[in-house]
Amino acid sequence: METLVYIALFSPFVGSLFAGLLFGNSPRKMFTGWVASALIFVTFVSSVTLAYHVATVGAIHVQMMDWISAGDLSIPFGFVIDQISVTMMVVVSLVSTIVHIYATGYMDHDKSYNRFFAYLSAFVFAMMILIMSDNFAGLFIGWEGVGVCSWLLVGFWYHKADRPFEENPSISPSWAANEAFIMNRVADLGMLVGIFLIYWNIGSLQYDVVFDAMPHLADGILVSIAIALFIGAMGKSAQFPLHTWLTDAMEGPTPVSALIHAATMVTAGVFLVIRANPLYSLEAVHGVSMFIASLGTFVAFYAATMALIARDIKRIVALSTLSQLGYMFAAAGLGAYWIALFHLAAHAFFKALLFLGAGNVMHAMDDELDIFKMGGLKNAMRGSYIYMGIASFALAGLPIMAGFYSKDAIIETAFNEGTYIIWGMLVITAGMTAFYSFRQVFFSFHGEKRYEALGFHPHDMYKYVLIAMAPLAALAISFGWFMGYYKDFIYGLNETVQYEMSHTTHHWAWLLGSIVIALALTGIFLAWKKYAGEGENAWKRDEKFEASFIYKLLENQYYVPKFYDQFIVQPYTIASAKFWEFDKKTVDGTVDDLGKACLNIGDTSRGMQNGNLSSYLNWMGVGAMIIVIIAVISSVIG
Amino acid sequence: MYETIAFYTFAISTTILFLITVMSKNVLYAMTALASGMVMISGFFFLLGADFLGVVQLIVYVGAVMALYGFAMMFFDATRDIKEKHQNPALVFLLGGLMALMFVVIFSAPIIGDNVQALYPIVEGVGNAQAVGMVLFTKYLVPFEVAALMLLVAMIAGIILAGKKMDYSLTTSEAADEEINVEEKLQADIEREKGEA
Amino acid sequence: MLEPVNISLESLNLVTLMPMLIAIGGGLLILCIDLFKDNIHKSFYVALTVLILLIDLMVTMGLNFGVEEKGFFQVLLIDGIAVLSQAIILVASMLFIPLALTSKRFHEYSYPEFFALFMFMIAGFQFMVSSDNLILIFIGLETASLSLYTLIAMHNRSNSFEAAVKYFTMGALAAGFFTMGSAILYGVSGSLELNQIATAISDRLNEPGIMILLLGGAGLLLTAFAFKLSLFPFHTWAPDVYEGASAPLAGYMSVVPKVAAFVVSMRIFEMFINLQIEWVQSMIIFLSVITMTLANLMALVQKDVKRMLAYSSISHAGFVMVAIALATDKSNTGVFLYYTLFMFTNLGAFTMLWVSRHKDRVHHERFDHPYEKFSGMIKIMPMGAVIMALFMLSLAGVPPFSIFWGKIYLMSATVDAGYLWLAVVMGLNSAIAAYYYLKLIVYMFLKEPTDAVKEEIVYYNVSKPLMVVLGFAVFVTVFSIFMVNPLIDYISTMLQASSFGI
Amino acid sequence: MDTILSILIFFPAIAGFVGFGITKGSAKIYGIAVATIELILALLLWMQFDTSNAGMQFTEKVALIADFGISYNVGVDGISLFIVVMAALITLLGIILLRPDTKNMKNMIISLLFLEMTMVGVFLTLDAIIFYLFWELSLVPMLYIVGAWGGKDRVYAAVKFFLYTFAGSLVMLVGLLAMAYLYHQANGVWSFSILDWYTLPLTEDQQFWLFLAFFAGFAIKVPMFPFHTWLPWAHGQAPTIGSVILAAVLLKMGTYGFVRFSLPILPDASVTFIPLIMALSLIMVIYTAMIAFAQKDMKQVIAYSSVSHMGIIMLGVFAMNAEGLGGSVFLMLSHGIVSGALFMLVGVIYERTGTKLMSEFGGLAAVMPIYATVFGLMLMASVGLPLTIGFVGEFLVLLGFYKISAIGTILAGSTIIIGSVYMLALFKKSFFGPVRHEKNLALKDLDKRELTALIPLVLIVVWLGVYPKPILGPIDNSAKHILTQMEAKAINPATKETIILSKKEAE
Amino acid sequence: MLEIGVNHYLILSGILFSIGFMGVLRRKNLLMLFFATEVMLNAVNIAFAAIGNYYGDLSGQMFAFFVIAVAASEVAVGLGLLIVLYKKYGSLDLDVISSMKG
Repeated sequence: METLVYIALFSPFVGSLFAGLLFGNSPRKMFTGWVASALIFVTFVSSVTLAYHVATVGAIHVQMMDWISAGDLSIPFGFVIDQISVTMMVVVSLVSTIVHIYATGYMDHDKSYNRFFAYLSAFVFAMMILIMSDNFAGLFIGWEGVGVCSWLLVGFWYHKADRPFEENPSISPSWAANEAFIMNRVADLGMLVGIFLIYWNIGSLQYDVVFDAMPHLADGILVSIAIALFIGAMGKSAQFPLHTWLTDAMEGPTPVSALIHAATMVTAGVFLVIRANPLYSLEAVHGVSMFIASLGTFVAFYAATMALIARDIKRIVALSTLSQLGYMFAAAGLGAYWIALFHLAAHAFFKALLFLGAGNVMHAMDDELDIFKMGGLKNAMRGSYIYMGIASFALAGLPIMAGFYSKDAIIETAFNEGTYIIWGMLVITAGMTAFYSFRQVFFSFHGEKRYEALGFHPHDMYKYVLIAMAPLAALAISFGWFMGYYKDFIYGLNETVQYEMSHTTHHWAWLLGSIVIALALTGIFLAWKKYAGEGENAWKRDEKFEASFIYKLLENQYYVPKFYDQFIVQPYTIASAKFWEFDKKTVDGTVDDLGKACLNIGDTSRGMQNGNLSSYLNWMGVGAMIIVIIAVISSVIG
Repeated sequence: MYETIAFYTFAISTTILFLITVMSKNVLYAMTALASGMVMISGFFFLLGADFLGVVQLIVYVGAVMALYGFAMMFFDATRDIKEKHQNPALVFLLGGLMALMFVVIFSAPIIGDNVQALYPIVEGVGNAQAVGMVLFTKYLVPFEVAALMLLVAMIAGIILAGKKMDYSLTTSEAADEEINVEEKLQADIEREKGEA
Repeated sequence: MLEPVNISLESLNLVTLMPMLIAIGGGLLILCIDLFKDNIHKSFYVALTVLILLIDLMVTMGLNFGVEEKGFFQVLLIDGIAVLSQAIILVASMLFIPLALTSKRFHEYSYPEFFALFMFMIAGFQFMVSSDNLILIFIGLETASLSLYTLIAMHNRSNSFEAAVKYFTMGALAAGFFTMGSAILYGVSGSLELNQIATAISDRLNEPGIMILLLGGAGLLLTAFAFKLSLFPFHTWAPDVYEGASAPLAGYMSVVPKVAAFVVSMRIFEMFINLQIEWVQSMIIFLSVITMTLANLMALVQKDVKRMLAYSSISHAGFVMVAIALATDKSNTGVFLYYTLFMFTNLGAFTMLWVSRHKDRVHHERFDHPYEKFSGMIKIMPMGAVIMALFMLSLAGVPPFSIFWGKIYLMSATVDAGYLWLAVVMGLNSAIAAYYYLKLIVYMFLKEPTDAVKEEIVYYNVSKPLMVVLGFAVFVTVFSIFMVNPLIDYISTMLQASSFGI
Repeated sequence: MDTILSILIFFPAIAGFVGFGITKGSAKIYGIAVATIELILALLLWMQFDTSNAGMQFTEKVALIADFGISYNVGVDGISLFIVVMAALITLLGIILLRPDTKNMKNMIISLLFLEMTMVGVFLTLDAIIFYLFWELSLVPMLYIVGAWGGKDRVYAAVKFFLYTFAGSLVMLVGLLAMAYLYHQANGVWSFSILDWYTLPLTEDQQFWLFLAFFAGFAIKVPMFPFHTWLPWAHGQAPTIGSVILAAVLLKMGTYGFVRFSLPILPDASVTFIPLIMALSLIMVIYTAMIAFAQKDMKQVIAYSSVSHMGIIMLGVFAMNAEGLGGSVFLMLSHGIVSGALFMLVGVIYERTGTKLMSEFGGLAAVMPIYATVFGLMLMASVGLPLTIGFVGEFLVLLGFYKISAIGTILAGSTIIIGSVYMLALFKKSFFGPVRHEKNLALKDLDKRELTALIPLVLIVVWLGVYPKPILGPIDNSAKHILTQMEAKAINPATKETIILSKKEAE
Repeated sequence: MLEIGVNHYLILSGILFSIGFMGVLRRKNLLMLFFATEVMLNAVNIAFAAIGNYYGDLSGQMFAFFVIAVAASEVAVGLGLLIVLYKKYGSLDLDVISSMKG
């Protein structure tokens, strides 16, 4: 089994090296994509095998070699395959495989095709390290690794020029990439601090050691660790206020958005909280957990509001991702870790599907993103239409669909915990989710064929690509059915990951479910009403609404990016320039002034050397005089 | 009493004479005043029982040195009044005055120690010249010889510096590196002068 | 009647006079040879001088009996530092006199008297350092000085005359201060010999009103020696004299008269300091601090290398003067160590200037060695540039070149004496000084050559003997690290055999 | 091989001297040969090195000035070993990278070889005065390199560099002399041997002043705020090789000085001064990083980033635990490799275009993909990405310093944010976006010469990022050794408490 | 006041010395400046003679002799210098002879 672990871990790496080192600089070679995909598939197969092994035999813990050891610190390259990591592995490798295959089609015209696969596989490798690592430092490797890959991939089309913020809120791919990287680094600092705290209080970074020792630590330290780690999670999972990068990251190619910014990397934060469940379920950090839940709820709601009016097809999906991440955090914060993890997996499937579908639309529309310019695509792109529909149903949480089980469980959990405000917000958000996801579907696939006026000739994606997407669709529909099995599976991990609804909640479950479903259906209906009409009923822009404050607020993402620009980026830039000025003028200037002062004194005192013997004699006389006077005075005084 | 009168007479006259020396605009006056002042100083030496020193003062200073100055004065044609630009006369007087004040302060202190033994005592009944000679040719023989050396140096220096050979510089560019023979040139000069005469 | 004196010849200890006699005899010999034969080439005189000085040196070194020796009615005092400083003086003289052997002719070397006066000057310095009698010190000083004035003037340019006159006049004033100071000491002690003065003063130290005399006398003497050592504000002659004098003589002046003056200062001022008259110590420290600082600052703005070196020599003198104030064994050792090492570097630096001395002022209307003259030298004469740079680095106190060792030894002495702040001041001054030495390096290495910089102009004066001297200076400057230990050993042995031992 | 250290030190100098006789054309290949031999010697030393021994090895001692306690005394431990190896490596690669048409190539090679001697000498010597000797001497070739081959203001920059460092080190010299004096007071003999000084007990007051004196010398070299302003000048004007060696090796002399002198000799003062060091280092980290962001010139960005990183190293040195100290030594190496490589890279583009202004570039990633890749990798190493060399040290330093001050660590940790801000901004401006100038389209990617110089660095960056153990092990040993010495020597109980030998004991 | 002691002589010597000193500082003409130095040296001689007299010691007189000798030699050298200088500059005014400065 150990070999399998390494195979799972390193085959994406091999794929990356294959694509990058051998062909990184050469013209497009289709087979690089296929080789990379195949290698990811190997990972998937290994992951599934490992999952079976975990379910039947138990967790696996391997140590490859030492990494850093200094002082008392000893960090190995160690990997642990348990219920949590194996879930993630399966999800990640599955989505990755599909996205890889998808990308062979999607990217086939890009001249940096090979490079793309190098990055994409590297990302999977980093993600695998993140998931599989058995210590916080290893996690951090993956954490940063996915960050870099995200940077590379978001900025994949680096050659695009910057556009003004008003024209394009994400300015340019390279800008968005940098933003994502930097914002993540802010959070990483929090994570590092968490790691330091753990090390200095426990003396190890190994999960098992750390979690065993945690209950014996002082409350204050535990709270600090919990906060610090969560700050790390906030960045990667784009929680408020570190969320702006995620929507901007949509500048990257769509497969990237599907893989990284929907299914895998952004869930790393949730993964971290779940991984650290023994910590977050401690009584001492209850406050932090509640905060996590509240923040998650807030983000879920907050992102959903923005999605309501967004025009950019990828932004809508991204905002919905944000919103769903909020759900996951809400669950994790409330202690329902396995539900959060389950939703994570379900979300990965349907959101990847949604993104890939959106990618198909873009592909068809020559990278046009504005849904106002689409409409009535359903005939031209039937396959994508179906996939998008399935995914949206799943996202909206309609029965049978995966989203129904997982999301509903989260909402139920909120009710179960007695946090009714959270529950209420989540319910409302569920309604909004249904509305905006179907708004998007109807906008693009139903209604007037607005694209025709603009001269697009859409056609659907390659067949094989659509077929490759089928597993995702299947899982988007069916994944929820396995919730019971999954529960059994994950309950084998430990006590704290277990979560059961109380009897009362169970009793009310059908009612709660119906409320959510009702709201979702209302949302879908509203969307249908407004956007799906053709001819007479066709959607028209509502200028008045678009001029309203609410619309402006939402359109500008609550002015958060603007706030960052005005109050962080610009002051930073100005301060930097000022500091530079200060450095040159004052710090360096002082040194130069000292030098100049020396020269000036030299130049001035050179005046005594005027060449005239008479004044030399006078100087000598004055000197003698002074010496004698000092002599007389000091002898008189003392 | 006699000593007091003599002291003050000499003191006042030397002071005035030396003041003239340093203040006068006329070289001749200054030099005359200097010579007279030195004569007066020899008076102190006689007063202080240093007869031989007084004589030497008269001979060397008033005789030799002043003669030298006299020749120099003739060479420089300095009989006219000399104009000197004084940038800060006040400072000079201040310094001089302060210096004098300091010396007054310093020398008001009891300088003569009671316990100090004379190393080369003045023997009663021995003439000053004799005593001086005795010390000079025993204890101070070496300095005396060195003084002779110093005078030799001064002599050589005077001869070289005032010599005609200094008129032709091998150092500066005017005579650069042509292998000119200084002696020849000198000879030529002398002959030309003769011819002119 | 006086008793006739009976003096045994042995009690005169004639041998103590030998070194000076050799120098004087040498001078006279040269004068005599000149009388009999005209137009002997200068190389003959140079060789003769060097040989006589060599004998002199050997005799001097042989004088070391490990104890103080007095001769001629206690007028001559041959103790450790006398021998040591004579040795330095003689070695320096032997190193500097071959610089007369330039390929081009210069005025002063056409006089055999030049070499005679040079010998007399050395004799003067020798007398000055080997006596504790104020009269002999004074006479020796004047003999040497008068010769020196003449030697400077003999370079025969208007600048040289100006320099000589400036030096002379200020020297006369300083002589006045010296005599007045001696008079006061004589008044206080009734003696003119330093060891007896010291005894007398220590007897009278508690008398009321005596302090004013002591300090007044010390102040006047300090003025006189500050002039000789070119301490601020008595240094004003130095730059002009260095500029006016020929390079060998300027280099010579930066070492030999200073060593002599340091020895006498040591004898006089350390006497005061050892008598616990702290005023002298503070005054000297004060003078040395402003000297090194101001001289450094003024050197920064010089345009001429030789003038810059003049200021640098002033600054170095200020640096070493600290040692006199400290009056410890280590500091006294430091003085000699420093000057020995300084001698070789300065020999090299001034020789480089001398080698490049052109009769025409090609580069500047006033200066012979403006910085521009050296610009881009590395491109034209790499060897010359590297050599000059070595000397500059050594002067700046960059290890492992010679002066560094002197510098740390002196700074260490300062630290040992508890004057940490002073050591820091010394250090910072070295840093300031580095700027102007560096300036020359910058010109030589980092600038492009100007049109006027040509090999034949810069190597105008070069000749084999000069190159030998230069090579010697380079060798010592670079490998001084191996010389330092024997030097320290020798110097401290010598110091122990003098009034300052232990 | 007992004299291998002496060979290491003097071989380049002798070779440099012999180099005077080489013709101009063969100067470069001569330089490469000599530097290769030197590197092989250094590697040989590494192979012979006993990694289990934390103390000094291969020691040699010859009295030079016995009366004054100065001797030629060399030795190597885990801390100096790798810096020496790095110095040899960087010199070799720097010479390889030299353009064949560099003017006065021979002078350059000779200067570099002399510089190499001084660099190796500084790190290997165990005698304070000889240390000082090499320390000062290193300024001279550097002055020449910056001043003769540099940019427009090269002379100003070179002189500033020289004088600034020189001034500081003279104050340090006073400290060294005072130290020797105290040793003499206590033991009656003179000694400048550091190992002897380690055993000398000092009062807190003495330590305080000595620390300040040492600080003056080391802080300027590091360079610590506010003494850093020579560095942007020196880097900005220096030729590529000058910047590379300056950043990679010369700056390390300062931090090495702190490790070798200040810490073990003055443990109590070191602890006392932690707040000051921390304050200055934090200013260095944040303030200079912000200045780096404001730069327009690529090289200046990297120059200021060097200052910022040196701040992190300083924090590690004063972390008073093996994690921090070992980490900072490792960071010295990694910063040497990475900043060296970055300067080389900037040099590459400067050679091609004659400018270093970021505004002149843009879109280079498309034109020069290999170049961009290498640059990107070094950039990532510079911002401390895990699995690159840059992370290990930075992580350990921050980890170690956390014990001293949490707030300080968080502020210092902001380096991972603002470091990436300026680095990514640099990368975006020069490599991303459309190609701004037509002529840049014709730029050639890295050629063989440049690849030869850069690929070893790339490999090291990855190798040591993934498997730092071969280096970290000996460093850690020696770091612990130093801390043990400090703890033993400390007279103040508070100091002993601050120094953490092993966390298990501390608990 | 009336009884003449050594201090009287010394003070007189000091005052004369100061006069000479003032002359040295004041004079611009080199020849006259030399006169002033003579004054200074002479003033010191009085002090030596007086001290010697009061100690009954001959050393003071000795010093005075040598001072005279020195003064004489200085005159010789000084005048030699003045002559060459005068030949070059045609003047003995110090304000004229100041080509070296800075």
